[in-house]
This record gives sequence, structure tokens and C-alpha cells, in this order.
Amino acid sequence: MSHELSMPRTPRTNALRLIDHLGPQAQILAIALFFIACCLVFTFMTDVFATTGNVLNLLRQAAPNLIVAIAMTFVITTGGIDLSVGSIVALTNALAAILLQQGLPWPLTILAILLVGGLVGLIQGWFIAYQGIPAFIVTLAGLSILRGVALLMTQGFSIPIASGTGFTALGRGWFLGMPAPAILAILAALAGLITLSRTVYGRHIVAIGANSEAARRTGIPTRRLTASVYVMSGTAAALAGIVIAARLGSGSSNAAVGFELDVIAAVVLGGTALIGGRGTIVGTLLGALTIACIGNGLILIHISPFFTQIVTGAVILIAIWLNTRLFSKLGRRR
Amino acid sequence: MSHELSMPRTPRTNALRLIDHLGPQAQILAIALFFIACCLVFTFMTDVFATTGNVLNLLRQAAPNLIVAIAMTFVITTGGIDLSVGSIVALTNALAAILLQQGLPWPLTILAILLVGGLVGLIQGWFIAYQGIPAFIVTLAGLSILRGVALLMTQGFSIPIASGTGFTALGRGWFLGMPAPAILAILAALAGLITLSRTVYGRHIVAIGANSEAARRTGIPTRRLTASVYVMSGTAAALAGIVIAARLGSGSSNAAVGFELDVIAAVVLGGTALIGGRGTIVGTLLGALTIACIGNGLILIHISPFFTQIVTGAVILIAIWLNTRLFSKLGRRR
Amino acid sequence: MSLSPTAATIPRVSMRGIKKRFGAVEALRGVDLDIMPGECLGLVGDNAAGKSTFTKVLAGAYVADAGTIALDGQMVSYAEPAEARARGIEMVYQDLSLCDTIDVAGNLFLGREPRRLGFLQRRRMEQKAAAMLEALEIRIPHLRATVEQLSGGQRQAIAIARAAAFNPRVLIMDEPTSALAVAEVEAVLALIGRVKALGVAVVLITHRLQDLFRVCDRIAVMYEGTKVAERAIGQTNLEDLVRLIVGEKYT
Amino acid sequence: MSLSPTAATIPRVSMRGIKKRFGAVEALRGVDLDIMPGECLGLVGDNAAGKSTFTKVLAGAYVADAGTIALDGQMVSYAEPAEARARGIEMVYQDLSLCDTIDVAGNLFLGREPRRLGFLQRRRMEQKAAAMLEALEIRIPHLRATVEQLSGGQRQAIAIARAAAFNPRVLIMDEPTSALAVAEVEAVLALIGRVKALGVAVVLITHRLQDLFRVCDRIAVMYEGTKVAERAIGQTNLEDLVRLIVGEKYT
Amino acid sequence: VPTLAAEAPTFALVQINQQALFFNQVNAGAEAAAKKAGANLVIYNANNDPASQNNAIETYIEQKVQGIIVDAIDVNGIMPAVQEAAKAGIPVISVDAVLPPGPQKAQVGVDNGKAGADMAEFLEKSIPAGGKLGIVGALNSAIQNLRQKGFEDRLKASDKFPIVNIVDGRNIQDNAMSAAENLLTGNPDLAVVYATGEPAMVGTVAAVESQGRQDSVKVVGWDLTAESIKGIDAGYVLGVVQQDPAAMGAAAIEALMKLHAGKTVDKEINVPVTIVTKSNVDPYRAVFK
Ligand SMILES: Nc1ncnc2c1ncn2[C@@H]1O[C@H](COP(=O)(O)OP(=O)(O)OP(=O)(O)O)[C@@H](O)[C@H]1O
Ligand SMILES: Nc1ncnc2c1ncn2[C@@H]1O[C@H](COP(=O)(O)OP(=O)(O)OP(=O)(O)O)[C@@H](O)[C@H]1O
Ligand SMILES: [Mg+2]
Ligand SMILES: [Mg+2]
Repeated sequence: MSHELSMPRTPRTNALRLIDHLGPQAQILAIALFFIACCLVFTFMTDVFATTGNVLNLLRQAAPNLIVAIAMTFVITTGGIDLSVGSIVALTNALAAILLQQGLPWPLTILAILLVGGLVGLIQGWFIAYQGIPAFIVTLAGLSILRGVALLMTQGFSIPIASGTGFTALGRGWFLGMPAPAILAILAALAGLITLSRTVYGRHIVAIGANSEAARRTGIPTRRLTASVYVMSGTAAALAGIVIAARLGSGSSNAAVGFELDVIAAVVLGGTALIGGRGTIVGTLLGALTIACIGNGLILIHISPFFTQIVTGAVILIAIWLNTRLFSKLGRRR
Repeated sequence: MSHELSMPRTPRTNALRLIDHLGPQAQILAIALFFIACCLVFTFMTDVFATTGNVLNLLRQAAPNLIVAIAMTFVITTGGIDLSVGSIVALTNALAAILLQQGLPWPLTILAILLVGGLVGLIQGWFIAYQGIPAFIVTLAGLSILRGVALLMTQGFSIPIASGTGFTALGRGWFLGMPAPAILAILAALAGLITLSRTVYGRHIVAIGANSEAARRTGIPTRRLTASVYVMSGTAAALAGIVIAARLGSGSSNAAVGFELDVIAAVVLGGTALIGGRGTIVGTLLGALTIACIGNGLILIHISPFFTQIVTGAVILIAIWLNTRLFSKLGRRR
Repeated sequence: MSLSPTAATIPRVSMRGIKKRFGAVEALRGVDLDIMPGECLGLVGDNAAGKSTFTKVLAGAYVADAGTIALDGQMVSYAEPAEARARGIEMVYQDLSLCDTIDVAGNLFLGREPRRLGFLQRRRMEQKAAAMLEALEIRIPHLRATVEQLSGGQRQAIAIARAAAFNPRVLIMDEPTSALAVAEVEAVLALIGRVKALGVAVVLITHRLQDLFRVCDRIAVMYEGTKVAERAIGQTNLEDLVRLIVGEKYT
Repeated sequence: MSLSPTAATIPRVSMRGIKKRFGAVEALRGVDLDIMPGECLGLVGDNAAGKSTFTKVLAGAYVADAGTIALDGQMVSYAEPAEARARGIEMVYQDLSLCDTIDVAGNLFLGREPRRLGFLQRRRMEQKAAAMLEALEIRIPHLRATVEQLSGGQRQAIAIARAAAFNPRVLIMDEPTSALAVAEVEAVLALIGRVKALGVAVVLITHRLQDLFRVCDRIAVMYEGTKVAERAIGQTNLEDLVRLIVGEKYT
Repeated sequence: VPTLAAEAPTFALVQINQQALFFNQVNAGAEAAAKKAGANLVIYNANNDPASQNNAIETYIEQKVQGIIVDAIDVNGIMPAVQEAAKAGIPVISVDAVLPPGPQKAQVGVDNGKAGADMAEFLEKSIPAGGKLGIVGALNSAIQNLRQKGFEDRLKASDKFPIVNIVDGRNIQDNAMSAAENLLTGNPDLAVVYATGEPAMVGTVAAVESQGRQDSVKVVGWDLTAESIKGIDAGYVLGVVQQDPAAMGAAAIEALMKLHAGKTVDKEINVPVTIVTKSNVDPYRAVFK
């Protein structure tokens, strides 16, 4: 019998551990490479792209998408989706202008708007988490209802916001040499990053997305947490609404049409899985920057506007495709 | 020991089998009731609603949504989604006008358009099924790219279609006392109904949505079938594009903006689960009719246009909510 | 804390008239059961007899249609597993209930993460996790691997470690050893012995009847949603149990 | 068709140098194995030894990184389980691989539905399904119930019935009895005896070592991705197997 | 059917969307005129979907309204519905978007192509030296494409204003702002920006301010808002084509009333546009506050 025991029973090699660590990061790596490639292409094709002015511009333009995409990462990580963010932006953007016109001081206006965004998210979250209605449907209804409300409030007018107050500074001001919206976006990204990867809350969000019944059985308050991510996305959309209103110096129900799809594209481009259970804020950051970069670059290289939509869509598809290919090589399942 | 064996070991009761049969049908029942309620409300509120003319009108208006919703039911049953159908409608609708303007005979035009729709679906299906990219992203990119192509082809203008040919009859003609689009929709619904519930193909579609790895392991060609549903939705969208072009007598890249969300709303309202594995064509039919009915009824009762979006969204949410409540009573999981 | 089951007079768990229906299926048709502290109750029965459903009611995963639960003589009622877990009821679910995309340590501590000011204490979690697994003689190469990458037996071991680790007062194990290899089964039986000695009430569901005789003090037999028999371990044997389980089929 | 394993000279299945890696984990490090027609091979080993991975390679669910497979002396290679199934290889997966939202009959016939012109023959399917389940002594109240509503044991029984029903040439069973009650385990062991007599090559993975001695002709032991021993059933006993399985842990 | 003349007629107005002020002012003008004339007016908002404009008209035909006003998204695509209405004896008046020849009773509004050309002429007069030009358009709006085409065609006559870049604001003001910002940064030597509609104008004005290019760039465009009036005051907005949407709505109702009374109306009812500049902006201040 001894011949079997003399067969090599070597311990598992640890040399390849690197791959294990790389696996989950592969998606981020892929989008990072893609982002850098985009930047390089545009830098070579036009003189303006890599100038400080343009980069700061780009950051400012990316800010609303970025802010909402961070919150959307949480929503998608739970396996949900929020299609109403564009309409919440329109609603809050219009409401902000109205409140300011009514003479409410700007700090109070901001507070009120954030609360409204959170409340809208809470209502949607209640339907989703406590009534068990699919998020897609609740927020699809929200998309329709909320833009309707914005329309009703403005009666189609674009409502001017007096410039020179602290409010407009949120959109156009500068702080530490950076545009204020970019600062807000960076703060949001940092908060999101820490929350998702370092806090117990973030861990529970991932657990709900991975297996919500298992999460419930371990005593995680799944309903409350599920509702909370919609409060988060509602609040983030309200913040984006404020930034957009401040930048434009006006509020209108026309704002942010189709915004939800841009935001979701940024999140998924970054490597967050739509089925839930896996989310990455760094990826989302890179995804949102890539999209902003493509939008900015295509204009700078004077591409015909008839091609912008086509090229943007194609680039996103190619990016995800490379991403999937690279990821599937490193983290193969079959 | 005998006292235990004398304890009642009655066989399971069969009296409650009805509930088991009702369970899966509960969703359809709920939406059917809701549809009837909507019809009754509008019949009482306006004289015109229940007239033959209006009902036929309503059927004609519902046809494009219905045709695509049938195909979308298959897509969603596999656990996928197709966000590009509105853009495919725009593309094919514009292309049809261009081809007819170039003098292509109308039967050939129709054939070409259906092929284009199928081909677009095939390309998207290839990325989804063979490259493993999430359907949401592929078709989101498709949404952008295809509408861009439509815009490019028409340069933003609408292209007239000469009336009086067999082509326009597809949109405006009558057949057996019914509008031609309604006939097409009924045929599509019948084909969908039989395919999903009576064929081996339909069974395999459900299996892929329920557990695609299990389906693969039993030898079902999951990739080919997954790609096939996008070919189906692409072709159906092309048919809808033809119907719309024929009805409007023009092709335009502006057609069917936001159409995908209406279609998905119809499918989900009907009780098909977005996570896949459960699909019902009868439900989809009722869902699409309900949405058309609300749209038509709200016009007839002269609701302020500022409220239409709000009311439509709210009604859909309420319908799904009732649906969920009723369903959860009968088919309770916890 | 009473070390011998006979010494205790108040049962740790006392369930009465538990009923549960799923659509047309009456999964539980009024089940009564007591479990003493420090006792291991074996729960056996044919497939679909209702064992899992019954224990899920005790763990709070299902809410019973009728019936009462008392813990240490106190009537309780809970709508969520969180409330049962807060009362010290832990369960190894038959389907394991793991979060596939979370790593081993994360799954072990799910819902009980060591935290400071809301922040995860990862380092501490991983250290403790290693100790927990060692106590169960479970070897898992790296704690950072997500559980979807593990073999069936490894996954089951994690579910067991999770339920046993947090000083439960009632420990329910629904077929905990079904996917385990020989040595691991021994470790689980040893674990049951250890926690019994600490006064924990254990419910063990298994189809490996020999195991019952090694750790259980009492055995309850279910048949189509009812409890048809209850035996002290000394009063029964393998053949008797088999006869009770298969019931009418062979009569 | 040869009724006795020794009479056959060409193995039904012959696998050589099978390797499979998942990221950093080398799940299989070059495994060789032969299985004769009409033979039941027991495959045992510690948790995570690579048993499931190995059999999934044979069933086509995984594609090996290296190694060859020959069926009846013919080299084969397949990229999809469909191709393996077409060659008569059936497997009961450890995770069962059922479609939860499909009913019992539908799961039994998944991928092999009786059809006419592409249409499902539901009636025929349900009649045949009832007969299939009866042959395995499985009682399931109504065949129209979706499998998500069934108990763990019932689900496992369906997976077994599915694999055994279509006259396989190779039948792989990955822990098929883990969730089954006593009588059902007996039925499965009897089933294995029946199919062996028909010349089917059977691979049985199980941690219930006693069962091996009732149906297997030969036993292979895996340890950390390699095959460490192979024994004719007469040449080994329980203690020997246990020692081989736990390997270094106790040495 | 002349017998019902005493009863208040019901008219329907089928609108493109309500997210631009222009359409809402058409609605408001029509509502006011209808009220004055003692008619009922119902308004439908198609939310940019051409098919739903047809749905609405068909529904109103079933309901037998006495007249329909339409601002078409797809000017060719609306014609079958217009013909249906004509067949049912319901008069149709088209506002704003110019329909191809057909049974509609009148066309109310502005020739967008011509007004675009007028704006080009105004630009040539205001900046005789010329300069590099960028356009912020809305490719999904046929009306705005006409404005762009009329403008471009007129400028092509001379080569003083080379068009260096056209960007698409998609008729959404925040998109238009980002596109305009990129247009400005991408072309540091840009002299003039032309915005073809209200969202594009709002976005362009905000972009000029955010880029601090008030001194080097001049803006011309369509549809006044409070922001563009500020731009006019600051001097970098040279002129804005201002239509009189309320008058369009009112004219359409008046035409329908006449038709209802059995009278005839002119085929073309022109509501003139004004190019609003520093010199004539004052009367508009009250409207846009
Ligand atoms: N899909 C996968 N991804 C990553 N690693 C995997 C995967 N499947 C298996 N492994 C790894 O391969 C090794 C062998 O696993 P396998 O499932 O074959 O073991 P097993 O012998 O069947 O064990 P058990 O008795 O517990 O079922 C384990 O270390 C496991 O972590
Ligand atoms: N979620 C559910 N929905 C519908 N029916 C269910 C559900 N859970 C259990 N059942 C039914 O309840 C009965 C009891 O199931 P349970 O899982 O409790 O059996 P069990 O005794 O644990 O069996 P096993 O030994 O096979 O695990 C079965 O008939 C099953 O079909
Ligand atoms: Mg069970
Ligand atoms: Mg295994």
C-alpha cells in the first residue's frame, strides 16, 4: 500500500496568488487602460485636449454624471436599478430655481432640494423594498411621474437663477483651483469608495445583491438597506440637479433627458455587474470619466455631429467588449 | 409503539389543487381585471370610448407596441432585455422611406427591412450570447448607434412615402373589418403564444431564463437560442417600423423615441418576470392593451396635458402594485 | 446552565401546533416539539416530510400560519430571522444560504461583522475567521477567495462554522454533513458534542441514521407534515427508525 | 454488451493527464482514469479534492486545460455538454442543475422533450415522467408543480431520474444520495445495480463509504487534484479508504 | 352640420412637447383666444413621439371635435392623420412646423428657413469683418434643422463666416451647455456661435459665461429667455430671433372660429418674427422674469 502514499502530495502552490488578486481587479484595469488609451488618442489628435482648461472643463462636465453614478453603483450592487434619476434631476433643478425665485435663502434651498430628492428616493425605495415591486418598474413609473411634475411646476418655462450667490458658485465657482462641481464629485467618489469597501453598510449592500434571502437570514435588515440605496440615488440626483441648475443659471423641466442611461452606462462600463453582488466605485469613476472624455474629444476633433451618437455607442460597446475579453481570460469560470 | 402508527397519516388533500393552478395565472388574472376596470372607467367617463370606431383605432395604435412586446416577452423570459427596439424602429422606418423613394418595389422593401431588423438583432445577439456582454449594455449601445445611423441617413428630415401602394395599406388598410396593423398584431400574438407555451423552442427559452447553465448542461444550445430572441426582437421592431412608416406615410429618425420603455412596461405589466424564467404572452397582450387604453382614454377625457405623464406613470405603478399584492397572496413564498 | 437534559424542567424551545401551508401543499399540519437545553434532538423523516420547513419556522425564515413558539418558557413571535438570531437561534440551512460573491471570512461574519464606528475591521475578521475554521478542522487555502469558487463540501463547512461560532443558544443543523467527507463529518459530530456540553439545544436533521445514535439524546420522526413519533435514544434502534420514517409505504 | 467488467478489454471511458486550473487553484493536476462498461467506479476523496471538477470534465461541463478522453477506444473532444450527452454521457450534478421555474416533468425531459414538428407533446411527457419517477420509487404529488416548490430530497431525486432515464452509456453521479432519505437511498443503489447489469459504466462520487461497498467494483481515491490510489473492491476496506482519503492530515 | 353653431365648439391642439417655453406660449395664446371666443380647447402633448401625434388626432376625430390645431414633429408623417380629419369634415390648422401641401385649411407661423436666412443677414451686417462660426443645433428637431439650413445656405453666399464646427445639443439644455463648452474650448479663435432653439440658446449662453468668453465670442440664436436678455445687456448676445408664439396660438384659434362659422381663411397666416437686439429688447423684459 505504501506506493500510493509515496505519490507526490505536494501542497498547493502559492506562486500564482497574484492571479487571484488580479482577477477581481481585471475589470478596473481594463477600463483604466481603455480610459488612458482614449486620452492618448485625443491628446495626439488635438492640441486642446490635454490643456488644463479643457481638463478642468471635462471634470466639471462629468461631475453630475459622476455624482449620480456613485450612488447608482450602490443601487446596482444590490441588484436594483434607478431609471428615475434623470427625472429627479429635472424636478429638483426646476424646484431649486422656483424656490430661489420665491426668495428662499440659498443654503435653505439646497437643504430643501436634497431632502426632496431623498424623499422621492424613499418613496420609490418603499415600493421596491417593502412592497416587492421590481425596481425597474417603480423607477420607470417614477421617470414618467417626476418629469410630469417638473413640467407642471415650471409650465414649460426655464426659470432664471440670479447669479453671484453661493448657489451659482456651486456650479460655476472655483475652489482650490478646481471647479466646484469637480470638488463635489471627488468628495462623493471618496465617500462612496470608503462606504462600499470599508464599512459594514457597504458589505451588507453587496450581500443583498449576492443573495438577498441569505442576507435576510443572517439578520441583515435587507428591506431597510434596499430602500436606503434609493434614498441615496435620489439625494445624489438632487445634488446633480443643483449643480446643473447652478451651472446653467436656470431651472427647467427639460434638464437631463436620457441622463439615466448615461449614468448606468458609466457604472457598467466600470465593471459593476447588473445582476448585483459586485460593485466598484473606482471603476465607476473611470467609466464616467471615459464617457465625458469621449463626448469632449469627439467635439474637439470636429467630428460631424451626425456621427457623435454612433461613435459614442460604438466606443462604449468596444470598451465593454475588451473588458469582458480581458476579464474572462483572468477570471475564467469554465 | 402502535400508538404512533395509529396517528393520522392522511394522504395530502387534493381539494386545494385549484390554488396551485391559479397561482401562476394570478398575475394574468390581476392584469385582466385591471384592464377591464380601466375600460369600464373610461366607458363611463366618455361616450366615445366604447364605440367601434374608437376601439378599432385603439387596436391600430396599440399594434406596434404589441408586436414588439410579444418578441420582447421572449427576450425578457431568457433574462435579457432589448433597449434598442425604439432605435431599430427609427432606423427601419427611415430606411423604408428611403428605399421606396429610390424606387424599390414595396414587397422587396418590406423584405429588405425585415432582414435588416433581423440582422441588427443578430449582431446584438452575437455580442450578448457569444461574447457574454450583458444585454443591457449591448442594446444600450445599440440604442445610441442605431438612432445615430437613422439620423445620418435622413439628415434629420423626414422622408415622405407615396400613399396608395400596398406598403401604406399595411398601416392604413383594412382587412376583414379590422385595421391591417391590428391584424398583424393579432397574428404576432398568436404565433408568440403558441411558440412560447407549446413548442420545444419556447420551453428551452424558459429554461435558459430559469438557469442557463443547467440548460446548457442538458445539451440545449443556449447561445444560439439566446441570440435568436434578439433576432426576433429586431425583426419585430422592423415590422413595427414598417407599420409606423406606413401609417404615417413618412420615415423619420424621430420615430419611436422612448418606445423601448413603453414596450418593456407592457411586458412587465403583463406579469413576465425581469429576472427571466417566467413569461406570459397573454399577459403581455393585456399589458400592451392596458397602456394603449390609458393613453387613449386620457385623451378622450380631456385631461390637462400637464397631468398625462403623471397619471400614466401612476396608473402603471398602481397596476403592478395590485398585481404584486394579489399574486403574493396566492403564490406566497414565505 | 444544566448539563443533563433531565435536570432541566423548562424547555429551551417549545413549539406548539405549528402549521404552514404553501399554496395547496400543507407542509406542516400542527407540529408540537420541545427541546431541552444541552440536548441534541434528531429530526428525521422521509423527503418532503416538512423537516426543513419546521426548522425554518423556528429560525424565523418562515412565519408559521398558526402555532406558538416559546423560548425558555417565554412566548415569542418574530417576523424576521434577525429577531430569532438576536435570541441566539442559529441555523445551518439545507441550501447553505451563502453569498457567492463575498469571501470566506465575509460569509462567516455576515450580519455580525466586527466593526468600529461602522467600519469593517477586516484584519480582525480574517484572523478570527481562520481560528473559527481551524476549530472545525476545515482547511480552506485562502480566506480571500469568494465562496462561489469553493467545492460543495467547503461551502457546507463554512455554513456550519458560521452557525456554530457565535455562542448560539439553539443550534439547528439541516443536513449539515450531506456534502462532507469522513474526517469533516467526525469534526461536526464532535462539535455537536462540545456545544451540547455548553448547554446549547441542538436540532440535527440528517438522513445518515447512524450519526444520530452518536450524538442525539432524543429522536423525533416526521411524516407528511406531522410528528408521528418521539423516542429517547435508548429506546430505539436503526430498524425501528427506518420503519417509522418510511411509514405506510411498507405497511 | 459485456455483462462482466473483466470480460471487456476496451474501457468505456479512458481519461489521461486531465488538468484543470481555476485562477491560482490547480483543481486537477493530471488525472488518469479508466472505467469499464458494466462497472461501477467509486470516486472518493476529501472535500475540494477535485472529484466534481474531474467528472464535469468528463460530462463536458468544463473543458480541461490538458489531457485526453477516449470513449470505447475512440478519442473524443467536446466543447459543450451537448456533445457529451449525445455520446451517452449523463451526469447528476452536485448542484442538481434544475430549472426552478419549470415543472417536474419539464425538468426530467429538459433538452430531450418528446416533440412532433417542434411542438411539445405535453401529455406524453407527463405520462412518461410519472413512469420514470415510479421506477425510482419517488413520490411527487403533482408533476405540474415547479421544482422550486420541492424539498431538497425531492429535487435530488428528479436530477437522478433525469440522468438515468435516457439509456446512458456512462452515468456519473456526484453525491446523488446526499439529501435522500433511507428508502430513496436504497432505490438509488438498486438503480445502480440495474444499469450496471445493462453494461452502463457508472461513476459514483459519495462520502457515504458504506454505500461504496454495496455497488462499486473498484474505488479511486483523489487527493488535492491527483489520483492517489485505486483499489478493487475486494482489496480494500473502510479503514483503508478513510486512511487514503484523509492522507497526510493524520500521518 | 350648421345646427350646432350655437353650442360652444371644442377644438384640439396637438403639441410637440412642453419642455420648451415656445410651445407653452403657443398653448397659452390659444387658450386665451379660445376663452375669449367662447370655445373649448383641449391640448395634447406628444412628448416628441410622432406616432402619438397621429394617435391623438385619430382619437379626436372619433370624438368629433370641431377643429384641430397641430404643431407637427414629422411634417410628412402627420399628413395621413390630417387627411383623415379632412375626410371627417374637421378643419385642421397647422402652426409653426410647415406642412407639405394638403387639405389643411391654413398654415400659421413663421417660415423657419427664411427666418434663419434673415438672421444670417443680420449677422453679416453686424459683423462685416466676419469670423469663425460654430453652431449648436438639435439634429432631432426638423424645425431647428430648417433654421440651421436657411442660415447656413445664406452664409455660403460669401465666405466671411466659415463654419468650423457643428455640435448637437439634442434639444436638452444641459447637453447643449456641455456641447457648447466643448465647442468653445475646442476653437479658441471662434468668433460667433449660432444656436437654433431655446435649449441650445440657454446652453450656449451658460457656456460663454462659464468659459469667460464674453469678450471674444458673439452669440446669435433663437427664442428669448431671461438668460439671453442678460446676454444682450452684457453685449455678447447680438440678436435673438423672437417669434410670437402666443399670437400664433391665438391666430390658429381665430381661424378655426371663422371656419366654424362657415367663413373662409387665408391659406398662409404669417406671424412675423422680430430679431431682438439691444435696441428693442425692453418690451420683452416683462415677459421673461
Ligand atoms: N468554478 C470554480 N472556480 C474556481 N475554483 C473552483 C471552481 N470549481 C472548483 N474550484 C476549486 O477546485 C477545487 C476542487 O473542487 P471540486 O468541486 O472539484 O471538489 P470536490 O472534490 O468535488 O469536493 P466536494 O467533496 O466538497 O464536493 C477546489 O479547491 C475548488 O475551490
Ligand atoms: N417555498 C416553498 N414553496 C412551495 N412548497 C414548498 C416550499 N418549501 C417547501 N415546500 C413543500 O413543503 C413540503 C415539505 O418540504 P421540506 O423542505 O420541509 O421537506 P424536508 O422534510 O426538509 O425534505 P428533505 O429531506 O427532502 O429536505 C414539500 O412537499 C415541499 O414541496
Ligand atoms: Mg429539507
Ligand atoms: Mg464536489
